[in-house]
Amino acid sequence: MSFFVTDIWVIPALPLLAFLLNILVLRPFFDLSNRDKGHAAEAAAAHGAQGHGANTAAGHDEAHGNVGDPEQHDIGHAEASPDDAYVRALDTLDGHIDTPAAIPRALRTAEKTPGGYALVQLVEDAEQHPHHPHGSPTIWARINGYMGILFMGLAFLWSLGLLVALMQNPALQRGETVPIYTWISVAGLRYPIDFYVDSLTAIMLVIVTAISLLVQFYSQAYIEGEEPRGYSRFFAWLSIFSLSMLLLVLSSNFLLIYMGWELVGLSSYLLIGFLAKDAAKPEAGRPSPGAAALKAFVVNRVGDFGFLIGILILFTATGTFVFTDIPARLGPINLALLTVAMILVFCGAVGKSAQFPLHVWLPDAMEGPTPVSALIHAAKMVAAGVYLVARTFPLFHLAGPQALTVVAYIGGFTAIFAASIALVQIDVKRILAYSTISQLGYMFVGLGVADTIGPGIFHLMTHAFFKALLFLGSGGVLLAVSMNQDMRKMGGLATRIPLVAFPFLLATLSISGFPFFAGFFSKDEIIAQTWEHGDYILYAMTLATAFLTAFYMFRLWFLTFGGKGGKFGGLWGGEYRGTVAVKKPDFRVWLPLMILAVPSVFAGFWGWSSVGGNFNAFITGHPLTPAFANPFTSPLTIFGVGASLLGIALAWGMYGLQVVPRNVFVSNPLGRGFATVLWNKYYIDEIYLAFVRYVVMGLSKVASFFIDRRIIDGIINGAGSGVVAFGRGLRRSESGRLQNYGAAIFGGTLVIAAVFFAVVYFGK
Amino acid sequence: MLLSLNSFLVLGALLFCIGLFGALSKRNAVSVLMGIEIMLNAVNITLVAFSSAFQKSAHGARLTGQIFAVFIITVAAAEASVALATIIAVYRRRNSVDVTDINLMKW
Amino acid sequence: MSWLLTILVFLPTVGALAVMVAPQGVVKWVAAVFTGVTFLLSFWLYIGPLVHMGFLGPLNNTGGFGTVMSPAWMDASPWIHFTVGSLQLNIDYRLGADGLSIFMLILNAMLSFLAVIGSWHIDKRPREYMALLLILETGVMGVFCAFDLYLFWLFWEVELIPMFLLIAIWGGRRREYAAWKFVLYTIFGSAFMLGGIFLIYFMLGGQTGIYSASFAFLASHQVAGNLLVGGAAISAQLAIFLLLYLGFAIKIPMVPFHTWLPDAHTEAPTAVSVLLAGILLKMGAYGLIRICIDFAPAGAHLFALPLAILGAVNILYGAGCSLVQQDMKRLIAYSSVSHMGFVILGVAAAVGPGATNAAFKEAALTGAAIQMFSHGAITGMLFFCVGVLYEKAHIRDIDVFGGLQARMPRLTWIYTFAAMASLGLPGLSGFVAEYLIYTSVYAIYPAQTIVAASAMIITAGYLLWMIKRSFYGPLNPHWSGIADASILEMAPLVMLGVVVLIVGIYPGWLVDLLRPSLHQIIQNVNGSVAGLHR
Amino acid sequence: MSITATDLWLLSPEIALTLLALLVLSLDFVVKRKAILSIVSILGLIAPAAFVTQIGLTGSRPLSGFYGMLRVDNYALFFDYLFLLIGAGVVLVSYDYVRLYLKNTGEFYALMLFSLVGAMMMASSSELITIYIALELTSFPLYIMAGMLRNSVPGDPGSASRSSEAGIKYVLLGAMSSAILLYGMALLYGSTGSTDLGEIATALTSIGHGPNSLVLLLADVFIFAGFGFKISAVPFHMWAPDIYEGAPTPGTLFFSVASKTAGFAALIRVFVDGGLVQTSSFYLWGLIAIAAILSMTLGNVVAIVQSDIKRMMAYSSIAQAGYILVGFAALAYRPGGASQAGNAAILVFLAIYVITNIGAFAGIIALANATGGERVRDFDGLVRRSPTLAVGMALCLLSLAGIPPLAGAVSKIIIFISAWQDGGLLPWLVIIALINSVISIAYYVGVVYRIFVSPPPREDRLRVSPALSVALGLSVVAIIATTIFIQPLLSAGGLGANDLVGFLGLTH
Repeated sequence: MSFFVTDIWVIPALPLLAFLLNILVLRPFFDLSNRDKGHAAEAAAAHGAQGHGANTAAGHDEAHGNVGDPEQHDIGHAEASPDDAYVRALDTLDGHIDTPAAIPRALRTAEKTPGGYALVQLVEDAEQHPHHPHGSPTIWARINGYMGILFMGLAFLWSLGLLVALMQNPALQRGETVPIYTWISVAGLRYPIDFYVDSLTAIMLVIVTAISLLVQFYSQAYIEGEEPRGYSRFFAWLSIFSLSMLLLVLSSNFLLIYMGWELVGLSSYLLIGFLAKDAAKPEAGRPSPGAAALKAFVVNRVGDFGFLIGILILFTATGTFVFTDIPARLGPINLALLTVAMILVFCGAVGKSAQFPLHVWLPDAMEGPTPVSALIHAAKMVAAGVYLVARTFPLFHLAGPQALTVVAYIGGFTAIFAASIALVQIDVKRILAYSTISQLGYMFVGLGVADTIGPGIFHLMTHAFFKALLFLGSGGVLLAVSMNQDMRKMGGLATRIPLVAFPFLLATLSISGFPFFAGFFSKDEIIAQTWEHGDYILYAMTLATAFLTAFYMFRLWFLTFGGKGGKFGGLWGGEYRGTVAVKKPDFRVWLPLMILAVPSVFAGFWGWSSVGGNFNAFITGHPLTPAFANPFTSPLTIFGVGASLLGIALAWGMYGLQVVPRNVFVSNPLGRGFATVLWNKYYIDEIYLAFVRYVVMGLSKVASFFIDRRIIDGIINGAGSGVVAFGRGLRRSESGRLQNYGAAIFGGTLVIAAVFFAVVYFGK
Repeated sequence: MLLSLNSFLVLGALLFCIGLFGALSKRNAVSVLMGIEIMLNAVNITLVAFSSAFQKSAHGARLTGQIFAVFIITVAAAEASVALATIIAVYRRRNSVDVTDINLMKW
Repeated sequence: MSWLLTILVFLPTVGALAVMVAPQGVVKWVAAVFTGVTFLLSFWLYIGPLVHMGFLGPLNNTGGFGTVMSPAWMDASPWIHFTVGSLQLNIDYRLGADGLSIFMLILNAMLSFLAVIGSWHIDKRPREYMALLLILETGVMGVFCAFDLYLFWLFWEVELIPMFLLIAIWGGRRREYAAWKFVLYTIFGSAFMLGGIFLIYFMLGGQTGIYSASFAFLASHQVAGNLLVGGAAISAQLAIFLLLYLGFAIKIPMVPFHTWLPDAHTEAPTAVSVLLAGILLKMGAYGLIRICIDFAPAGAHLFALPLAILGAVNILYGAGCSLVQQDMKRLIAYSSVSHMGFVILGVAAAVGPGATNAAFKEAALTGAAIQMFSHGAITGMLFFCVGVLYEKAHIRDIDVFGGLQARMPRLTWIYTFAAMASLGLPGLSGFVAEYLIYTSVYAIYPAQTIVAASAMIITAGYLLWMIKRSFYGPLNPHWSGIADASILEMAPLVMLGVVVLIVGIYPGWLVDLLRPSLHQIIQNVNGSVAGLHR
Repeated sequence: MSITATDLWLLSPEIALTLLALLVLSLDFVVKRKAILSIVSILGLIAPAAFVTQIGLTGSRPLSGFYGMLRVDNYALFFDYLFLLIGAGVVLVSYDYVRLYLKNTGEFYALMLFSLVGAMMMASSSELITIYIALELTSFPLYIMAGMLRNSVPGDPGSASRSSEAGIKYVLLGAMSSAILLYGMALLYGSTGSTDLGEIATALTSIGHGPNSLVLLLADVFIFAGFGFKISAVPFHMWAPDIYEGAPTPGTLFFSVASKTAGFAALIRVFVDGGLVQTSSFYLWGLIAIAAILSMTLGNVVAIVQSDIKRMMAYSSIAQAGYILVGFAALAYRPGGASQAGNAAILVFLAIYVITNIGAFAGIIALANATGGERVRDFDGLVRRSPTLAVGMALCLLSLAGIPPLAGAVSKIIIFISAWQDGGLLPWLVIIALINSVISIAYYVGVVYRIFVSPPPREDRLRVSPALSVALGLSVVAIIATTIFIQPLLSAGGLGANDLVGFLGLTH
């Protein structure tokens, strides 16, 4: 057996190593301690620190000879009450904060004024529109970046080697378990930490490592442009994100996959909330990164809850976590239970892959830096759900048909549902987010209707490439226009940043299902599958979705890169509606795009038998499914292609040539109303919010403030004060008159005697 | 005619109650003390009555009761002296021996 | 007898006396030295047997660290033998330590040490403070290694007054109320516990003719027969279980006996909150596992279903209450209520119905035991974090903060780590316990497990929401001057963090440490349950 | 028919003690430095102690002398030691107080010693008349001691008038109670024809319908009432708070330990040796149980709301009497073998109670000497003013509350156990007792709370006199040591109990 398989642990080990070196060695001992030399503002900051006899910070730092985050440098400077610093800040910022030139000036003022670093803080906060990072990462931070890239590159090479090894040796394709260690074993119950390698794993590994590699490479430029201070930290989080995803992909059992599952949640939490200082921007309908991260984690937990219960059912029924052992041990388990279990497992997928009704976290997750969005959407988080279903597909087969039906219909509905929302958004990244949700819907349809995981995974692969490209491209756009995500402030960028625009266009075509592009093969196959299995409702849904996808993607394209006056009828370039100057991104931005463009265009041929594509065979080991053979033989394809071309044409007409009036749909009140609903994402967020606020919190308040405080404590305190009151009463009996005492003595004696006598004589 | 044992016992009981009543009702400490003495004497009567009853019974000629009574009388005398001394002490302090006034200390 | 346990128990007392006479300047050092030495010694409890049976011994040898019958460590000497008339009162000074005790002892030694470190900043009457901490440690040590029921009760009470004073003197605004609530709740419980002890002692003595309260004896003999209570006949073991459990339930704490906890935790100084959550609650859980279900298994079995329901309620109720707290410490206190519910749930499953799924029962019990450990460490971390924040801000309300991440990055990350551990993130110890409990309890009490598991959503909600409100978002300018956690403040946090991580990644060693003791308990339970159903 | 040397030998401890008392009394006239008196009286206690030991070492007990009036058995010896211990303790504790506030040192010590003689007699005499004489011999000195404070303690005006009031209340109530006792004794004598406990027991067992006859019931109740006054059991307790509050504090201590101990000694002696518990109605235990419950509950509940520390201690002692009565109820519940346990437990409990109380009062007196305050709130922040005193006092109080590892806890456990093991309804009595001890926490720990937590009225250092420090220190050491080395005490108690009940075995 190839050492690529037996030593598979190398792949997760690499990012782990990168993470540890980064967080334990390089960041604390080199990066942080050299931050001051980072750049002018920081230097000035440190300088100012001495200048104002930085009480806390200086003493603090000397105290334990370490210099914390640059943030720490600001500590000492607020010796004047922070509040008037605040006021002064507002004065300084007043008026000209929107002009970039103001920032260095504001900073300079800041260093002069006492308490000015609160001001610096405020300047930073105010800077979000437009975004003007100051400072640049230290050399050590960069080294962290290089290290991460290097290790991820090695991991990528390893996975490539694995893929090749598997391709050459079909025996391996059907799966090998690679034991690592036993986590716990109690009374015969084994909780294994083992890896499992088959062709599915190999594909996923390649996708994950490849995308991660490119994204990390790209992130150098991006983070430098958005949050240079977090440079090292960002790469650390990226490494742990890759690690958790790899664990998830490699796991041979429900225990490890659940671990990876949760860890993915953790890393997404950290990365989405990476720009922790940012505030919410209600005007743009954007939450604060912190809120977005919280939402992502909690919503995922809802899915995980179902997932966990599913696992519990299977584990308690079979006594094992291992995917490959479960079917054997299922024995005479009743079908209903298994079906329920699998549907519950699918709940997990719904959460991670942001399917309706747990899709709400994904658009908000856009608050993370764009590379993170690329990772989450292309390779990591959302792919996990699809992967889970694919991995447990045999169990889905064993289960009643309802399980897969649920999968398919959830997917189908989500696809069209998300696509419809995407129609009206004006935020670049949000449109892409909804398109992801919709595409994932496709994948679940593929898994649900076909009796094989081929189509779903195929689409997962192609989508990974072009969606990564789309996101990185949008990131490039944002860098160019200073982090403004509002398409209304863009337009005609194609001529201004062609190196970003060109690959972006390719990806757009690919996702729209333009013939011979990757997306075309994978998507049309799924649509065809629905028809073949006689799921005409799903067929309609998916077909409609294809049209919508094409439309909103090209709407995005035209609003961003094209527009009136562009070449080819507004397809290329046009008038620019923004205020800030467009900056040309450097190669670290466009090189990954170019690289990604290749698979986005050509990956499809792996599935096209006419050119010898054998993806399905490779992934499932089954012979090809008909629709897979040759798209052009089946009439269905015509409809698919037609739908997408129609969408493209409509978008071109409305936004490129502008021959179709823009308000063609919203001119009538019905359309307007519908548009409003779409704009508000069907009000689902509001519904959830209301539920949490009034039901969950309400009940909790009752429990905490009524039951605890009033009832239980009431009883307790009541008992206490009762005893005291009793005592107060009793002490009155002590009248101080000796004759009462005497009376008590004799009275007591007589009473006792009487009682005693009565008991003795009438008691028997 | 000679009285039965019971009549003496009844007398003793009555006397005891009378003494008790006196002890609990009189306001003057000395009268209280006298009441107590009456109670003690009631006990004496009881004891002597029993003793003399036993004289004629199987228990033989033992004068335990009478001896007890004698002791009680003696001790009662001592008791009285102690009590009177204390009463005088109280009288010195507050010119009154009214037991109902003596309630500096209560609850 | 090997004197190790005796030394472990009474070394802190010696330390307390030393603190009393030490010169003002070095008081804290003396305390640190004594707790530190105790901590180091306590390791020998674990390493000694390992060495003895060759390293890796216990890993493949179920004999391991012995059981309550034959513990790895034992100090015993006769104490009270009072035979008058028909009364035979035999109380022995009997300290023992098997796996279950050993790891609670180590946890206690560690947390006490960290508590001393963590209260280095105490400048109000430090001498008494340290002395009381040390006496507290003695009491708890005694509870965890007393192998005679009466001795157990005596040690159980020792902790009371030091804790009372620690809360009452160094506590927060409502300290008097909190302290009184704590002491009266506890005493009330232990009064009934004593009643239970009498009951089991005499019934067992009457039935076997041997009057002994040594754990080995109680574990190997079970009370039989019924008890007439006001005409109604109830199983004697049930009565014993309930009487004993009342004492433990208050300590654990179990809803509805939990209201002392939020007050005590909130008012107590940081280090004391750490000890409260880390150790004192564990006394209840330990008693439940070591005494209630081992000595009255049939009774426990009869009460299993209510126990499971109460456990689930605990988990959900605590989580819900945490969701709406304004005070960080109060929030964490309620989260303790929620997490200790897992112990109750695990134990309930362990004594639950069904003879076939013994493996799941043992797993459940193991989970409960590990939960004791991990909750101790994790909640310790959380309280230390709040303590650091409180030291600097002198306020604990969540909403007054905001964007602190900009000013205290260290605290932010360690706090997030603790929160993640607490909400059961894989790779950290919290997950081990919860996952073990879920996966095993479901086989016995599915519905309760589902209810309990639903709390994982709320848990994530309240913890991360707290983090978000205080650490994310734009900095509240009022705190622009706040300083980050110092190295001294980070030290305990990091130590605990390492423990949490180790246990989370490889819990195997902990399980191996526990296996023999818990296996014996499970066998005990199954045996008597079988007897019950025969 | 004459008194033999043996009789005198048996009586030697009492005789020695009497001589000591007389010696102190006469020395009072000659010596100027009153300290000598204290030293003499405490050293003099060695003589009776020696005699007791000598009797104890000589072989076979029970011995009886004076035609069975005097009965020297382990039970008696146990109490003899206890009383001598009390004597020593009280002398130590009262050393400064007497010197400062009572001008007549000699009298105080002499009276105390006489009272001890009476107490020892009570424990060791087995004949009603003797017991009565001993009782009065114990009581009269107490009456006088209660009223002994002629002029007020500085800083506490009116303490003298309170003292005299305590005196008169005590003497009159005491007289009433002894009247009841005597009436009971008379009835007992009447129904059995003898005053010798042994003969009474035999007579009672021989009386066919006897045990339930009305006369006998009345006798039981009256005698119980008479001794109940001594041990301050509800409802015969009402003198205690006033007398405790009014009397000079060393006197209070002496009442709280000597009078209670002696009362129990005689009570148990009469009820067990006299065969009352065995032969009279089964329901006797109920009478005792009621008294026990009432005493515990009232004592604890009312103690919570007291503001004067001595008054609080009075209620506490009432509650403690209740706990002891639990043991006594056990004794009465199932006479015979079982009762020994209860009996022994009572002895042990009394011993530990005496030690602890001496310590606690040492603390109270120390505070009073230093500040003149005897209210509960005078203990505020004591730890800041005198740490050692504070810790000692706190330990004694906690021991009374029954907090481990202090002896009080062990003694409580033992007495509750001995009650519990008799089964039947007794476990419920024990449960009530347990709940009561929970309530008792409120005031014992309440004082501890004031000592350690409350802010002191003024920042100063109190100086504690050597004698008091010694007394407090010794009792604290004893409290802790007793926990660890309780076995000898237990066996001693066991022996005492065995003798008592063993004697009763003859009558069955």
